Amino acid sequence: MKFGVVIFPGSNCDRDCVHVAQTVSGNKVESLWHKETSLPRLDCLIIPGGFSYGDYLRPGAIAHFSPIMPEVKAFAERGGLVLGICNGFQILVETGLLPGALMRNVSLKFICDRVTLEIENNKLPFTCRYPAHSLVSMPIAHMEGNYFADSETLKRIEDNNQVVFRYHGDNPNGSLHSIAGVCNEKGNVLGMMPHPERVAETLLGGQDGRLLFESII
Amino acid sequence: MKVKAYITLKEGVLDPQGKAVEHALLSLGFQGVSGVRVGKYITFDIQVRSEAQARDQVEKMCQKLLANTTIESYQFEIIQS
Amino acid sequence: MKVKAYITLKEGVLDPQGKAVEHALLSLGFQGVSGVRVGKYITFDIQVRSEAQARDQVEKMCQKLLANTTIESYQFEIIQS
Amino acid sequence: MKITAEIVKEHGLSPEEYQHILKILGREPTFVELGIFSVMWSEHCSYKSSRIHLKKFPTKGPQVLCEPGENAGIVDIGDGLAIVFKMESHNHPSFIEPYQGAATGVGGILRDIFTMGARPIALLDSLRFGHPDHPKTRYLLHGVVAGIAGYGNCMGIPTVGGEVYFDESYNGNILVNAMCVGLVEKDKIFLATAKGEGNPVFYVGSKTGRDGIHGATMASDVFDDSSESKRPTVQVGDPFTEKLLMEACLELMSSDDVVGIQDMGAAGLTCSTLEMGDKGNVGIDLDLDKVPCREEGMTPYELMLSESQERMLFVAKKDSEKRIHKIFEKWDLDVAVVGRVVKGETVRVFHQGECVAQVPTKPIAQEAPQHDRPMRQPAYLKKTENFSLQGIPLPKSYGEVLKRLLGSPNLASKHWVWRQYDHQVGTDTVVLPGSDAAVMRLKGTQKGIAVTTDCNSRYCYLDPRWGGILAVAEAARNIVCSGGRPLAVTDCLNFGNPEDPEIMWQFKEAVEGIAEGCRIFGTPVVSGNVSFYNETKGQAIYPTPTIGMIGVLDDIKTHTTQWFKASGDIIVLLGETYEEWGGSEYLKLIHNRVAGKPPSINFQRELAVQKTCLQAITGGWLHSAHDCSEGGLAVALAESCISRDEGVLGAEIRLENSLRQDILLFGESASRILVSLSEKHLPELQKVARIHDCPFEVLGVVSSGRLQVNSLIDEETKGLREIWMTAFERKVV
Ligand SMILES: Nc1ncnc2c1ncn2[C@@H]1O[C@H](COP(=O)(O)OP(=O)(O)O)[C@@H](O)[C@H]1O
Ligand SMILES: [Mg+2]
Repeated sequence: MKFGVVIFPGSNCDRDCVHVAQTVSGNKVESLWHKETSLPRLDCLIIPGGFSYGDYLRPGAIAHFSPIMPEVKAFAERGGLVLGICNGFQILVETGLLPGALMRNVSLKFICDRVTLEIENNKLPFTCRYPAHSLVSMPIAHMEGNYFADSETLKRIEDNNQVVFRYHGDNPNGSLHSIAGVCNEKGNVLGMMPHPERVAETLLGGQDGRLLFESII
Repeated sequence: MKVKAYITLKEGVLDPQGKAVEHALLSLGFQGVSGVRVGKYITFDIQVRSEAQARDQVEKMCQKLLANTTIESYQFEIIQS
Repeated sequence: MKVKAYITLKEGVLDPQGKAVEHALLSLGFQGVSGVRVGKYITFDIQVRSEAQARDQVEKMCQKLLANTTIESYQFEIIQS
Repeated sequence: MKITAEIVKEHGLSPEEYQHILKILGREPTFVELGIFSVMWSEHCSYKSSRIHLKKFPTKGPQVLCEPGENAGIVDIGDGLAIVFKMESHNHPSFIEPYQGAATGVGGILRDIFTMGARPIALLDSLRFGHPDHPKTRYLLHGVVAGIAGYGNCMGIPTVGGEVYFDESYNGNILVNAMCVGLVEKDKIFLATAKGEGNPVFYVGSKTGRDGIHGATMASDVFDDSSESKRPTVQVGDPFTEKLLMEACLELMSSDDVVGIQDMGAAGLTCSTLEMGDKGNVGIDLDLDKVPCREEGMTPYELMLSESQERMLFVAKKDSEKRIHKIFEKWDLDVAVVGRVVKGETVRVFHQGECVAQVPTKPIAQEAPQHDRPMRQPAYLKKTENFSLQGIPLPKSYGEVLKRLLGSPNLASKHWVWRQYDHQVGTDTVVLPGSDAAVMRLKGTQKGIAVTTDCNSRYCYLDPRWGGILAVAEAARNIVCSGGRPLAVTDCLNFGNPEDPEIMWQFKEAVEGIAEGCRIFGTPVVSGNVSFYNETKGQAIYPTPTIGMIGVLDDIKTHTTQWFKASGDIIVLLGETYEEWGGSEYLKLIHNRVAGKPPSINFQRELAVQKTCLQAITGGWLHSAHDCSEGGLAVALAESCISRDEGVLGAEIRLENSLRQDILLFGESASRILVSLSEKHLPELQKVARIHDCPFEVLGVVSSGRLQVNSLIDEETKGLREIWMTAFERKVV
């Protein structure tokens, strides 16, 4: 299993993702600078968290136009696995690879905390190791995680099982239907606000995120 | 030419920031305030041959970058200088 | 009455956001763009007796809350509806 | 321009200082030169009032790789690794514009760390605001916390610890101290030294604007009503550019093209050029026409004094220009060769072909005025010391007092603050905010580090010398409670106007106290910062010498947290409670008195307590360890019951002690650590305590839902947690 991690100017969870993907897969992980215009052979691309382009204008808005993005889109169209975490999710939404938008948290504050998630769809390559509807605990850390989609889109993704994670109990940011993560129609592109890479070791408070990476391989 | 673009959340999209500002205004004692919405005001200069061309360019900028049309709408003005 | 307020960074104050947007527009191929500044566009309704009173109120709102006058300046319009 | 007495005064230079300038130059300075002297000799840059006292700090030790004098201090932690750390204040800018002031404070301290080649791994923030009900407090709190979050989060450096206190002495002058900790390979450390005749001097980062001109002198000014007019000096931070700058500089420093590197902080281009020249015993020719500018028509004076953020200066080897351009092009950063290293010890500044300044580096950097300012014991001390508890009634309900203490914004949980900070990015934070000290693992090793900031400024007000000692002791205890071995200290000394002899006395006493504490605990001071003139309209803040401390865990697995883990565990107090109540939160909150003497410390006992605790932790016997500080034993017990997020526990406690019961419960005797462990390890703990001659008392057992102390306190811990978790938001947000 070969992972690549895309680094935009302002990405800051890239090293964390590389660390986890490397530990779990046992293979060297490719770090891909956003100015690259071709991809090496890969099975899964991770778009990491952070503040690409400082989150200026809107999170993900400017990264959308980085030279590597057409390659990322082509990769996704070919069926390659794309995982966007936090800012990565925001970028995927801006590029249209995932439906909806991520707006400012209702509290208008950055929230760094731990949340409980319910696995809504465990049939995906990203979640197949989670028991159906299991509850897991993961950290979040974001200012814009408030998921929005118009009612039509919302209905479509709900009907189509594209809601992959939902906040269980407290909804930390005001997301519609407590949505914490969604995938595309084909199920090969996943975006999520919580950070699975931050709970992949017992020393850091759990293994709940490691399962996601283990599902992939 | 000078461009002024206004990016606002679409009607029907909740605006927590607007709500917070409204709340703050009311609690500061400014009565009779309602429907506060907070958007973006982007200004810049553009060097093009004609206003029509400017219009065309700015329209594209808004579509592509300045607004996220899933949630935002936009308007702009072009001022000859 | 309808109020439209425009909050902008004062001249000379660094606008990192404007800088990033300008850079993005240029690299998207929109040539001839310069001096991008990103500010806020705040709209709301206000119920007062006269335009003069509205003016007075909004001036105070800008001073007190809407603008951070340390680094921002503001302008506004009042539209009779 | 003719230099008049008026202009000299406006530059904050005294007539004597001006005479000294004339002597150094042998002529009248140009306007640019006057500006250069003015910022270099400002209190902020020259430490002119503090230097003779700072010499008293112990700064050496086998672990010290870099003492004060460089951008940050460096200590060796073995495995070829070193920790780089420093704390700095941004008090005045944060009072004027809380968001940007705090944000640029974080930006500045980050540059101090990565300029030495280290990757920042943690931030801490030590904050002081005015009374919760003061009209500006909320606004300032919101702005400062959001500013720190805005900058630190965007940079991807976790903010893992800090402090927040409220007291009316900060009504007109808040404190914003930020600390940064970085990690570097021992043999890859960079210094701010210019060397090698003909080597190019590079400028990299943001373009220069008219930001914060005279920021350094502002930090050395007392506030008055006209501070409003100083507002244009506020700088706006751009954490995105700083992130690029950091990555680019770290990439640059992994080559061997760099000779010396220095960030542009206070006094911008002036300070960085002069210091690098001074340290390398060389001169520098600077060409201002090459400096990337954001605004048009900037004068040489403005260019030299601008404090635009996110800029660095470095000297590189001669043939490296192409490679260097390539790196910064990758990161989309402005880079320009703005000068050359030359023979001699003179910095010459050129602008449009003209030499606008020509100044010798050594005398400016080293002959800055040094004052041995007059000192006098403050008059208020007579009053505060002559106070006895006699007239103070015992509380009717100890449970009520405990609840009020837990509900005071000073003692309540600060999660409202740290929830806004990304404290986990980097996947190294093992103990998150909310325990005594934060613990970071160091990937690729077995090791970890513990970090904390501490200062009880009420103690410092009542006795600055003991306040200083107590701050160091508390920091060390916090490190030990988390499983760390105290290693070294940085400080940020926040005081009022040094020209006031009473303030100067406070300063001297505090410095000597810290020096003594650091000697006792074997933690040399390796970096720090002095912030004077923290007062408004003659009203000085409490003396606040914040201590930042680093400790090492040889095995990260032995890290420990403050909360009880399992009912049935035995609760033990290491240390003893004495008849000490001076300066306590109890006295202030319940009886509205700031009086008495702060608790004393018997060094032998303090060391015994710390050694016993640490040995028990490394032995793997302890389930929790918590320092008793503000609010005393009762609050420490309550916190151990309620600070665990996974659900509260309780405790059944029997105290055998003949002290006044309010002192017994809420007195703040130092040198006490509350630990819990399973019964089977009790004999081992007892044995270690005996070896170290550490006072040891079994207080009771961990239970499930209630905190019961003798017949004095019997409260449901769920309710206590509710109060403690919500008080901050209820009272100050
Ligand atoms: N401004 C802050 N930023 C981050 N963490 C904070 C801040 N203020 C307090 N904390 C955290 O809250 C906990 C309690 O702080 P404090 O009351 O100062 O503890 P102690 O008395 O043990 O020194 C610590 O983990 C501390 O790091
Ligand atoms: Mg403390």
